[in-house]
Amino acid sequence: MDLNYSDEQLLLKESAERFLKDRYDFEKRNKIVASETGFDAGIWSEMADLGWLALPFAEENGGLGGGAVEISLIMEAIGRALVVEPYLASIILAGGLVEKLGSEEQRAEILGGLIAGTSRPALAHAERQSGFDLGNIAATATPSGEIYRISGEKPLVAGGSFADIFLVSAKLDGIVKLFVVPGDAAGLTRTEVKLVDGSRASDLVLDNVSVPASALLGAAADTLFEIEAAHDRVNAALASEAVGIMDALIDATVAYTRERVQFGKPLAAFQALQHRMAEMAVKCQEARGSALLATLSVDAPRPMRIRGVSGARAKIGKISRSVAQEAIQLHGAMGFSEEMPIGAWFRRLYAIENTFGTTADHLKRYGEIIRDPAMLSGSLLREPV
Amino acid sequence: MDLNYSDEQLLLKESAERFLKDRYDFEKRNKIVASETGFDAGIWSEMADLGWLALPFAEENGGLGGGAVEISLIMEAIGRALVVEPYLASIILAGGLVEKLGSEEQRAEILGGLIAGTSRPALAHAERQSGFDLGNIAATATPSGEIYRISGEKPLVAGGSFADIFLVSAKLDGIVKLFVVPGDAAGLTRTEVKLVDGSRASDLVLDNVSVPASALLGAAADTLFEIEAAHDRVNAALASEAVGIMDALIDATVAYTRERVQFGKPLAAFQALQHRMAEMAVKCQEARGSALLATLSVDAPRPMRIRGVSGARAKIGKISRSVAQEAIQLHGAMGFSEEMPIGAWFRRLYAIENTFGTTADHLKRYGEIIRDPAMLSGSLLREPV
Amino acid sequence: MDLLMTEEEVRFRNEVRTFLDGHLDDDLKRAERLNPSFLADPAIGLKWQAKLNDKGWAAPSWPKQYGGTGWTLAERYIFDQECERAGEPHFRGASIKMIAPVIMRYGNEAQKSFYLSRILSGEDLWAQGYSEPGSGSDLASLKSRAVLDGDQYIVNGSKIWSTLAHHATRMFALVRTADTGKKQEGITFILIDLTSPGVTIRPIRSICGTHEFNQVFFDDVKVPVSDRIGEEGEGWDIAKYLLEFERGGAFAGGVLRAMLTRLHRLASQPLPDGRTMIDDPLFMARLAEIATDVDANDMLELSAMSKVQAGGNPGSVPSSTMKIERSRIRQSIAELAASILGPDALRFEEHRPLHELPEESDIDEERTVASAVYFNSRSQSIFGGSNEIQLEIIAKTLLR
Amino acid sequence: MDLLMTEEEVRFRNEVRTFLDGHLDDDLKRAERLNPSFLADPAIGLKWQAKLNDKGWAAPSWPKQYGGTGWTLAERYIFDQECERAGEPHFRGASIKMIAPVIMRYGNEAQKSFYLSRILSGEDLWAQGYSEPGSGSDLASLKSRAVLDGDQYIVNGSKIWSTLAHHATRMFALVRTADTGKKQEGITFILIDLTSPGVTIRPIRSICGTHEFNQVFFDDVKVPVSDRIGEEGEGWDIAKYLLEFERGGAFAGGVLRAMLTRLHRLASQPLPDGRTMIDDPLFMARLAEIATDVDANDMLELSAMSKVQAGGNPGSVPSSTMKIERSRIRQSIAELAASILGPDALRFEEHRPLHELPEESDIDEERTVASAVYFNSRSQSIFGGSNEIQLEIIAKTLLR
Repeated sequence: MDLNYSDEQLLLKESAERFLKDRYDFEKRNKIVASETGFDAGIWSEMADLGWLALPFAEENGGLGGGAVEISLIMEAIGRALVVEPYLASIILAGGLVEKLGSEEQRAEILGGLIAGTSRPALAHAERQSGFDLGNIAATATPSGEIYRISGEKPLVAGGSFADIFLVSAKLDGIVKLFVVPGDAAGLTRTEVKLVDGSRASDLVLDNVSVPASALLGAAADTLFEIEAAHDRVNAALASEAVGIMDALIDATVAYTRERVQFGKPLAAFQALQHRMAEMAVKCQEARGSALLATLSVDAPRPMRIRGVSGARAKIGKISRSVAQEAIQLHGAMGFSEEMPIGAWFRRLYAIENTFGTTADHLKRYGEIIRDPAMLSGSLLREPV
Repeated sequence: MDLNYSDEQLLLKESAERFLKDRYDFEKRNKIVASETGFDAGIWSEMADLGWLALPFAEENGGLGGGAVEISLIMEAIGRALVVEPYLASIILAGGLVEKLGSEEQRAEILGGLIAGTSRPALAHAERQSGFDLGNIAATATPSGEIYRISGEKPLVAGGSFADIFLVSAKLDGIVKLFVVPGDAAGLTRTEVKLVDGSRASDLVLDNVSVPASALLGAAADTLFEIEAAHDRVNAALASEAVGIMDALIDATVAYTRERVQFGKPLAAFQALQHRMAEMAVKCQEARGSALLATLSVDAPRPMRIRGVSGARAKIGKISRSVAQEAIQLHGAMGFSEEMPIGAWFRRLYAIENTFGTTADHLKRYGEIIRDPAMLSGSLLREPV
Repeated sequence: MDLLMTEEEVRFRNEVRTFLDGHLDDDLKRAERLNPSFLADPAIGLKWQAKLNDKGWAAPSWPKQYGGTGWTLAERYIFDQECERAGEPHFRGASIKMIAPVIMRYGNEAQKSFYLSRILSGEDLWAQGYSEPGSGSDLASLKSRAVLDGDQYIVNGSKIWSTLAHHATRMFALVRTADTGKKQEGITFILIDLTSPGVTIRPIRSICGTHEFNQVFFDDVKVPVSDRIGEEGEGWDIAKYLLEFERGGAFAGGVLRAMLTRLHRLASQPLPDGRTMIDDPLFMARLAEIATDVDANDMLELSAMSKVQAGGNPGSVPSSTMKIERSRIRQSIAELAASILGPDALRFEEHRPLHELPEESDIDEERTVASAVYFNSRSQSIFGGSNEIQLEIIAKTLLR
Repeated sequence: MDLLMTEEEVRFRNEVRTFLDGHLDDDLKRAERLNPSFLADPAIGLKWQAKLNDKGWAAPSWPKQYGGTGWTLAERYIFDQECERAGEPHFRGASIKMIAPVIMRYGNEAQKSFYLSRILSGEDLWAQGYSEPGSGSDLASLKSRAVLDGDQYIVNGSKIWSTLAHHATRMFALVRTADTGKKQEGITFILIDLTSPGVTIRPIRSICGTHEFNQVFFDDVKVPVSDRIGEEGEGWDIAKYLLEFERGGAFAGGVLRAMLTRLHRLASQPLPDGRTMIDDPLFMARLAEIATDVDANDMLELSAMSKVQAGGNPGSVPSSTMKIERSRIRQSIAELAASILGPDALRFEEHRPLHELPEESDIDEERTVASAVYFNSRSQSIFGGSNEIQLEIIAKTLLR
């Protein structure tokens, strides 16, 4: 058991923070959000140069072999800087699935472009009726000769409006499978959706889209299981992103209350406000603990993975909301205006609470796991494998 | 609509508070709790002399015709003084049922002694399995000739250990009925139970207890409906008792923090503690509003009665707990010792939360009522009848 | 002591209902449902105010002599409840509820006869000019300055968070006319024509996506002395009168119950995944808790009203309690509503006003506006005397 | 970075489990289940300590040279987790965790060799002598006085909230030996034999019905100078060392998880009315929330441990966060458990210690003690540095 970051990890953390501080300040970020595409190609290729896009992938796939901890450090920095580019959707989610399920050719082709920054795949899985039941999809794939015909609707595809390739899930003989579908495939309609956090997604409709047999990803694999595991990696990353935002919120609040003078002294000199900021700090500490457990659980056996990941999403959803609300309150009217990043952090946390499972969904999922007394009473320390 | 107390009501309030302040201070109360009987006959007869025991009953029954508002004022004072004598159990609950259901003879006999202070009836209704379902009782009454034979178990009978008469509910041909059973009836065993709030109750076992036909209370009436209505009167009274306790808690906390000096100034001079006391005061105000709604709802049609009464028990249960916890916290170690009344108020509020329906039970009951949008959206103002 | 209406009050309530059924048209109701902010879009608000004015009901709280209704408190309460129940656009703001009572109490005859009727007719829409970039809770530290020059003041400085200033014709403002003595003593209350040269307005977008607030700059703006309310240095007393008025006076029970009822309707519809929230015990428990909060607040409002009717005053602890609790209840309802959107919470419609968008079903429109309503609700505990200020007031009373 | 035990640690854990299976008898476990207070009844506690001492495990945190285990932090963590899992009586208190580290750090050889072994053997049971009626959070304002008279101090004054002082043989106390300079500078740390003439002890019953605390009076009590720890005036530094030690040092994750597991078992049994709470969505949601709190606290403990193992220190914000959160989690678990008793919550057994009562079923005994455990839990946020003091520490760090 060791929970200290390695020197390499601390270096990565520092460089990630510095890069975004220098190249992605709030003003720049707002320009990107307001732009035509809602995406900055320059930043994306700089991320490629920094190796962020290669980070989680194995060396044999051209990656850097980074683990969940390295990802968590990037995500904290992304949270603080409110990055709208699809690191989570394309690298962690879609890229991760390709690495798990793809054939050697598929990995080489898709991950190659992804790591180079020239291609951005997106997963199109959940549907309107799915709720939190990942198996509940209606899209179908019908084999006809050498091709598959895919039909279905995939709303709110994360990273969809920046994607050139979609990994579309559909039922093949009643079994969930993934298919690689080019963004410009005939019969594929993509509608851009502006999101509450300033980023963009797509509503996809597939009407008899034909793809070659080679488009099937991981023919033999338990695709649904891998999709769930990928969602858990995403949720661990979201937990770390939220922690980054919470730290940014308390930093901003401390700074503002020190500088804002009312009744002849800085707000930070009022004990009632001091204690409320201290309570915010308590929540930030706890959130950090939860997120770290999620991070260190993504490769654990499924029940432990769920305990770590859904536990973090449930707890952080609740306490990050209250930290954001307090940050607004302690900023007073300024916190209610779009001129400070407070509201943008608040809205991103709100989006996190409602994506890849809501806070309530994750609490329920966690609750089902700890109904087993062995899980509830078990130590977090694990035996070596 | 008028929510101002009348001069008579203000007089009653003041005299009730003064009487208990003079004759029932914390030391005196602890003596009574520690005494053999856990009951002070002197205080009870003084209550009779003050007319408290006659207050809620109609003049034709020898009462003073007081209403729910007058009762609420007495209960607030009783809450503050932590009175352990069975005003609620004998006067409001049992006495109220006798007045509603009793024949002229029964009213004259039972209420006569009750008002004179010579008799203290107690209701023995709920059973172990009843939970919050008042209809779920197993005790039975079997007619045989001129008498009924009653058998059943009635745990935690409020006021039971001070009672000379029990109103025992039992099923007669499957219908819930009430029977007047003398405390010394053959086949009746009474075991005293010491309660968490310092008062006493009884576990009753009835084994073929015979009572005459004349013991049946309200042969023709819908007894279960009247028992529910009586419980709602009790719960409205409990809401007011809790309000009296909450006021006492904040008064004590303000007084203590003003006098307790740490770091060179009174605790009350620390802004963080000032705001927490202000939050306590906010809760006391709200509780007062809820309790008043309960008080003014006891005679309303059943759904409105439930909205008022169970809504108050649910809300006051929750906020009175937090006020009591804050009072202990702001008293520090002193609040954790039995030497101050803080802990006794805390424990009485805890008892209130678990008697005549728990806080959770009442929230559920209230929730079922407001599922009807008409109830949820309806104004609290009522049309004249 | 009772909660019963008189026969007259019942008749009055029915009259109000009949009027609302007949005059509060669906387009107005829809615009209000789709409005995430304090006040309605002025186009909508003024349209509704005109209908009310035709009936003589535009200013429920005004005495008859000024064109008001002369209603009793109870009638005003019932009117408010019925209007909220029916879903009227909220537009009784700074004009009717703030500057008007000030003019009635402190204005001279000329000011009364000129300004009050223009408010009712909608010719004038007023903005508030209190807060400044450096003066929020600490209002008395304000720095905007008015210097007397013959029969006019020359005003320089800036006011912020002025609601709807970009639609308003006039602003009432607190300005500094002296630096001697206590800072409260140098403050004067003046009326500024926002069309005057030297006035510039900068929009401030709120985190709910609406442009409702503004910063207003004054650069040598001329204000005739005749547009001063009361005497020089009397501004602080006037402001205190107004803050009290703003705090204790208004009813919120009606709007809270209306929001709760809308949430109930929203939760009664099946979600895309087939669940119906009203059958979810956790949701129902939370809804019930909030409903008990609304009941309690109603009782506090009615108690305060009874005290005032009996010639007393509600007291600072109940008044501040209501201000705090109303904000929290409103925030809880909005938060609970937003929490049941699921993934659709991510979709955010930026167009304002929302009612200009093509019609959807009631429920879809509730879902469209729910996030913005939640974001907007966070301001409830900040504006009009923050909850921290209310806690200070309560603590001072407790420890007095 | 990982959560994996080493092979050695797994072996160690299994050894601990085997020992506990073999030596932690049912009567001890039952006594602990029925104990609502901090520390076990001394009869039980000393019995268990003796068994541990035979194995050499009585003082997990002591170095080997003093008869401790010399374990690594990780081993101590695992030992604590296993002991809590098995339900050991809590008895490592003021003797082993407070005075011992002080003597090791500040005591002279004579003091070390005399006192430490008597702690392990149970000959001595120590009480803490810090707080006074007038000095709680503001410890430095203490007034108990020690006046040097030849080779002994004459002590007068009073200490309060001394846990188990009525069973203890000795007390370590902070006393005032000088009034010059800062008030912290006049404080000295001494060891008082509680059998000395002039010592009287007044019991204080807690709101949970237990006599655990005491007020101790000193009337010309003689204390040999040889029982002074460190120099005169060094008392404050020693106390600070100890408070830090008390704050950051101990693990609470084990006991919190054990309480949660007991609550899970209690909630899995049908209630008299037939319901089973674990099937109640509201109960389950609350249990799950608390469980996520326990997980987070475990991670904070493990992170702090990692920092210390790497030669760093946990830092004041994480330490104070853990102190606050542990108290709140413990209170939530106890409150949730008490909330499912229903009407039986009214029944209150006053006899102490409860384990002297005739045996009932596990579940009935859980129900018997649950209210008292809830009442007792309220003290978690008061003693050992109140949550308000922790918030002050955090705020100071934030604003540094």
